[in-house]
Amino acid sequence: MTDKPKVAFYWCASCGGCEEAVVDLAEGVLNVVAAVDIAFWPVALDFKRRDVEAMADGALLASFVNGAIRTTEQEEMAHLLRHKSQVLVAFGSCAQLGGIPGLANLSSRDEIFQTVYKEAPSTVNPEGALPKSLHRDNGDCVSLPGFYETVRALNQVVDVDYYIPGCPPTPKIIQQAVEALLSGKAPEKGSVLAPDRALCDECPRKDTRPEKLTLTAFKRPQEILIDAEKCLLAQGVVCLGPATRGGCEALCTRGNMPCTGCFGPTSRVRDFGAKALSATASIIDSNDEKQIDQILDTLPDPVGLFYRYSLPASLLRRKKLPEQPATKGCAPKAG
Amino acid sequence: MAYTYFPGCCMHGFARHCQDSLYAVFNALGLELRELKDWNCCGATSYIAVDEYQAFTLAARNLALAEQAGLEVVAPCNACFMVLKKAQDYLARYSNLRERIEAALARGGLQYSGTVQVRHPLEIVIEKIGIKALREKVKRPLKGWNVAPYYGCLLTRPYTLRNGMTLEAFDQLIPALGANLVDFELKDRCCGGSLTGTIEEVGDRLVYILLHEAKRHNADVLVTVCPLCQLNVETHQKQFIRRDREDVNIPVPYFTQLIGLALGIPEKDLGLDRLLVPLDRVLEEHPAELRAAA
Amino acid sequence: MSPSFQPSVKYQKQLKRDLAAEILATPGGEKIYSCLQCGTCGGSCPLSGYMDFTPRQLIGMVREGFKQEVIESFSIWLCASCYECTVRCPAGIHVTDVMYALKRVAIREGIYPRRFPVPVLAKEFMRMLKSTGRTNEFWLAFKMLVKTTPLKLLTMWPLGLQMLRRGRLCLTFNRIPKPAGESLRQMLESVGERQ
Amino acid sequence: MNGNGNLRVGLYICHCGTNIAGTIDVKAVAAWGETLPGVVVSREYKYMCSDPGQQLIVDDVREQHLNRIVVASCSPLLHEQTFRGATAKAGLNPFFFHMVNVREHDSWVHEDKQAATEKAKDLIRAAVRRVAFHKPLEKKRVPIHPDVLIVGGGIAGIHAALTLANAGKHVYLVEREPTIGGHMAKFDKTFPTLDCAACILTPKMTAVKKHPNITLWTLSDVTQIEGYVGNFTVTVKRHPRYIIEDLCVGCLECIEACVYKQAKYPDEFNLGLGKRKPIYIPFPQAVPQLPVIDRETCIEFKSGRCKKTCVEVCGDRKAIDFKQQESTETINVGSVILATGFQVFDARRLPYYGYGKFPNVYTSLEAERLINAAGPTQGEVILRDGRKPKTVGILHCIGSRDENTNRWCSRVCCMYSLKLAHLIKEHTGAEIFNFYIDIRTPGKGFEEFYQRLLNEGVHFIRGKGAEINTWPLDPSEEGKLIIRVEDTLIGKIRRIPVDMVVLSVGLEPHADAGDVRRLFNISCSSEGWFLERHPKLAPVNTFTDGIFLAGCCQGPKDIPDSVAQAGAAAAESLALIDSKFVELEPNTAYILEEACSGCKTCIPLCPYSAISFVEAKKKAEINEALCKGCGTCVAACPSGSIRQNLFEDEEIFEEIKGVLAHA
Amino acid sequence: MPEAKPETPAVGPKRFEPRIVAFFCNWCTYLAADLAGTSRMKYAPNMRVIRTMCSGRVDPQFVLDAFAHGADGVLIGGCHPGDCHYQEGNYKALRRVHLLKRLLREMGIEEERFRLEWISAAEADRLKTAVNDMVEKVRALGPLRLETTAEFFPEEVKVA
Repeated sequence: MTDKPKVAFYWCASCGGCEEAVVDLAEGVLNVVAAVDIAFWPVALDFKRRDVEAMADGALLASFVNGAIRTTEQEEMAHLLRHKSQVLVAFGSCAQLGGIPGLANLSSRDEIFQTVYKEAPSTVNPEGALPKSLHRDNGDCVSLPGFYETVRALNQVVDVDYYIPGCPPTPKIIQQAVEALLSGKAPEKGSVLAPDRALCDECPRKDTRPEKLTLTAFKRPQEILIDAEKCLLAQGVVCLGPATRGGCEALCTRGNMPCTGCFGPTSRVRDFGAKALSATASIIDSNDEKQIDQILDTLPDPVGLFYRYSLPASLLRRKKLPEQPATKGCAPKAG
Repeated sequence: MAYTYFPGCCMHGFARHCQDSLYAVFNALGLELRELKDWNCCGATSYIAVDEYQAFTLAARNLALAEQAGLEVVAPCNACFMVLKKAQDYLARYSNLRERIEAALARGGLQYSGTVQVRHPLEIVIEKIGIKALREKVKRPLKGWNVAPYYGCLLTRPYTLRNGMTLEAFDQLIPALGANLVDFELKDRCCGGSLTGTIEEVGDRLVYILLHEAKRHNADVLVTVCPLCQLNVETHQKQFIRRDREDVNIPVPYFTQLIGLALGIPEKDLGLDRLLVPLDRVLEEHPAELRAAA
Repeated sequence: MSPSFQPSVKYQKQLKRDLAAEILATPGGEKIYSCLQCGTCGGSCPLSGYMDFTPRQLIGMVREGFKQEVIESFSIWLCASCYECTVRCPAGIHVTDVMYALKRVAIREGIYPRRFPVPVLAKEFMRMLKSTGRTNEFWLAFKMLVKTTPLKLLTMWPLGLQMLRRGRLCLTFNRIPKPAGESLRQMLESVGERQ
Repeated sequence: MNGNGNLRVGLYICHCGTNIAGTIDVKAVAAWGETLPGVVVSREYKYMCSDPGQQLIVDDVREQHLNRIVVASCSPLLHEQTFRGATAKAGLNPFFFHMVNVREHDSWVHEDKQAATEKAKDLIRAAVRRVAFHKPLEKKRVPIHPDVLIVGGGIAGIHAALTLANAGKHVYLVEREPTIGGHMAKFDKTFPTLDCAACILTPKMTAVKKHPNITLWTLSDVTQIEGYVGNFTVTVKRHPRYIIEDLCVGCLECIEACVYKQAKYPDEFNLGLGKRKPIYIPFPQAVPQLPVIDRETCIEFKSGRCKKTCVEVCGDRKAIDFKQQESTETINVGSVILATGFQVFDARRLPYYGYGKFPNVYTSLEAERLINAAGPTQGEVILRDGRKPKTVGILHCIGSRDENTNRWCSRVCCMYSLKLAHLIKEHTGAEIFNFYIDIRTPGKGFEEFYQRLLNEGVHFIRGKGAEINTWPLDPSEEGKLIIRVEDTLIGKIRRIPVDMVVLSVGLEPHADAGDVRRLFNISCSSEGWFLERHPKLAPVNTFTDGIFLAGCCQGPKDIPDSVAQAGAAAAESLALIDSKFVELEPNTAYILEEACSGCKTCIPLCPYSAISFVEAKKKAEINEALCKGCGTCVAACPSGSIRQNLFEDEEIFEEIKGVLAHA
Repeated sequence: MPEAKPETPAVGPKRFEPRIVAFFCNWCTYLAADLAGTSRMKYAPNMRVIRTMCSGRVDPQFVLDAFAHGADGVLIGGCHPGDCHYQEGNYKALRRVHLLKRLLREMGIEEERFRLEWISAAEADRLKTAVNDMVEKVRALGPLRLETTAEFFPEEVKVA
């Protein structure tokens, strides 16, 4: 055992991109490895859950958890790491806001099971078997994690100290965050470790947005030939840069793609989608109901557009579940 | 252009001449009438004096049937026209009434959505054909005829008024046929309706005032748009002449009979011979114009 | 004429309030409490000259509970439903519907002179309609006269003859076809007599 | 709490007599209020707006060291200023106060006492949570421009203009017609004193013209108004008169000289009862005393080939200018008085009265002209068919108190009908019948006038005239207008043949009142009258500060009331001007400069161009003086970098949570 | 005028009382509500009004926040088109509401729960009708219970 501070990396409901991002630090990762002792990183190192359970509370300086919370196991691990860590960091959009997996909140668990295990064209499941958390076969017993109805962001499960935004977080953001944490100049608890200004601030196209921009139609990127210099909104492409926290150095807009909002809202906004929606709707160039509707027809799937990374962290969190006997039993809180 | 035709009881009874002339004129104007299948009496003004819900059911059943047919409905009797229009108005306005009537209709497998348009044939002539086009179609102008319009009371009532359709607009029909319009102030005053048959003393007086006033204005003809008015105003003339020794003799044709004449439709197709007060005297007094134009 | 010494005072206990509630519940009658008693209805009515009480007075009496006077009034039978009052009423009262409602109450309670033609006609009209779905004015008039003033049949025959000669009298009933007629009867039954 | 130390809220629930306490259990609410986090004092009191009520707040702040005040009482519209004042008097920033509307929005609109009480609690909880986030604010002081715009030159506009001008303020009086004077100039006598309308009006009209402090623009419309109380910029469009005002001496020789020897065209001032030439003066005492040329009828305009005898006679004065163009003026004023008046009901809308069909059916305004000595018949009542009436029927309430037309009572018709009855009788000796629903004479000397008429033998028939017809049922009715009526007092249907009918038409808002309302950004009642800020307590104010109302544009009224209201509007305007500065609500939006990304979303949204993009900083900036505080940009700012004083996001979020927290 | 009062049933289950959060603009709809008060009109007591200067101030976040905190319906009231005290704030509200409605539809929230009404300062009657109508429609839909779907996570995971 060295005296170096111990850190853990863990993944919940995520794509693995965040793990990749750590690896992407390239030689930068060496600085990290030099400074800390990685005590738990299932994706790369052979530690087991029981190793963590064996640690004393607070034994870890920091845990970096990526991914949203979808299953019982993920929730258990979130709690476990919370107990063992002095600092718990939500790493990446999924942990911070629910992320892409959070869009599953547009469906119920039953719908998901139905689609995945029964209806998908590539599925062969003549018995119609669905995942069970406990399965007995010939006296053998297999247990699987339970699958929650609703995907949650990490802070909806455990107390989170810091957030590193991004899908995935950029190397620069990660490095700055780790340095800040290691240097002991820790920012205020609950902070998002990225600038608190919207992306436009650092977007190279910023100056090309006209002062008074209003739109009569919205374009999807594949529908037009995008001018590489001009503000995307000015080209009719819905770019969420004005609503999205900066810090990514405008990777997407530099790459000729609109910002889709992975860094989430600024600290002053409670619901990313609502604000992005408000700004987008406000610049519609019509006062006529019918015309407004025609213009809005060019914006299919507003939830997917405005809540691509943040549905679980939004004010509504999920699509309203149909009234079911099961939820009926759960009476609303008494008046 | 085709319409659903709601004849009402009169047109199948004492007002066959009105119906004949209506068919003849609509045919000549290129308008088709298709009689509503299984229509029932609209309830007129009597049924509602016994039971209003049943009365509205009667009207609503016709409306529901007409909706199935999918065309605008032509109701050539002012009472039918008004009753159907009023039922539409009330069913739209009073939800409890509507619920009850809808339930009753449902018993007969019918439903009423409120989309059907009820029209008076006069409206259709003025609106769809138009005064100008009508004037051009006139073959035998009724030159020299002094014609007073008598619309009766129910044609323009709160339920029946349509945008832009006023009695003054209707008045234009008469000059279009080549006749002189007699500005008849009583054109929308009540003829007494069924009172002429029930409380005769009172009903007759109303008819008398109409006739007296038409005569005072030197009208040769009092043209009506309602078979009930037509009957009322026509049948009681002899009595006044006999009893009061006042010449109130004046023919009271249904308006399509007059249009038919002007369009040159043969008289027998217009049922002129069925009028109790024949048009003969007027036709004799102004024959030259008629034949010359023909 | 000898003077009558009966007091014409109306005592409160003689009033009956239920009539007003019924009129209020009638489509078109819901505004009777807005009546300004301006008399536009009476002034417009072509028959008001014959009425013992004008429509205005009837509405006033309905509001105050003079049920007996209202129901016994001859005026309600004089209304020919020309809707002139309804067109002009500044309070938006559908006076014609109020008159219909009063007729209904009178017919229901059987308060009208014996052999009085208007209610007899209304009832015969309903009966005929229920059985054939349509009406035949000849038989309607005939039945009404038989039940009210049979002697009048004698004075009416010249007119009848005239009509007959011109092919305007239809002596056969005009029925709607059976299945449709049956369904109409069911509808009328289901919508029910006054609840 | 939000950086303000320990939250100490004083909560006050007003009974408002029984207005609130009759429906809401104020005692229970006050007791419950004590349990709310942060509430230190919770009281109920009979009238919070009274001096002792306000003193309660002051004392509690001092004794209990309160730092936030919540009062649950009436609409903030009425007493927000009162309680802010009390809060300030107690030594707190006045914006540490929040008001809860439990009267207009609760006790007055609900019958279920329990539900109303629960609602009051929810609203109060929301306010207590909100007020914790209030920040100290200061009202902005802006100087007031002392000039006043008055729109409409009827008696109300004239009176207001003279009042202000006499007080030394500069007034712009804008009138659409070629002359000022309005409806009053058309009247013959005024009720109930029967003094001649012209005799009392024309001196005031002349005074307007002569007054050095009044700029009079006739044939003019206000087309645009921008700005806010104290600082309006107004654009006035001036239509050509084709007479150069400065050159014309008002000799009117040009009218005499017109190639038309006879007056030929219907004369607007006399409602078409008389005739005028293409060049004319509306009436002899018109102000300004200038002719006007009507483009539609003048030969020069129609063909360009007129001998122009008018120009010849004008000679060297050269006051006639056929090429005169429309012009616009832009003025700055601090306040506006709207005195745009009314229009009379169009009797053609009720065909059963035969107006427009029977020539001898007149409107009351036409009757005024007929009996006026300066009118088309020199005061002799001569009918359109040349006869003099021996019997006259006056029908009240035409286009008033009628669901089919206008539902309101026009308020002046009873009295002017009595006046017309008297005058027509005086002029013709005719027998006069009045047909009325109710006679309304609730004014000084009005009832006495009614008595006088009764004693003059004028008939009063209680019954609304039902129709005018011309079909006689008796030889005595032949050639007459027959009024059919139910004499409701006698209980008989009557037919009354007369020679002349006067329809006492009601007053209604101008057809374009809606446009004027939008232009000046004020409200209308559902009938279309301009809406006063409060029916009792602010009868000449509007909801838009600095815009006042006078005369019939606010609702039907007679001359004394119009003049009184004009005086009141002038006084309100004076009070505003003399306060030198106006304090603006500090509800402006502001940008957190550090946070702004410069995305420019907000810039096209501001209707006042208050937001600009500063290139140097690459950020947006709000000009506080131009911001009116609507908050539209605040709601739109995608990064939450624009905020609004008094309506901060947190404050509203707290209100939302507060009203829902009971669940 | 005597009016037949609907009788409230003495027994039976307590009917659902929807909670409506309303955002009213200061110049039109808030004043209409004041006028309803001074006119002593009666309407359903289910609405809680939050005042903003203009309907254009209503941030979609407010609407979602209200739903998330237990509102069964949200009503926005503004000046009629063309009548906005701030010229066109109500049009901005209109644009946002139309997009927000689409979003709510996708989130399974019924159309009737979210309304935008133009109610001028003089239209107390319209206000009354709008509130009563909305309360009845939302009552018919039943509780939204978003706060329960959003915050309620079963203790025991349901195993299929």
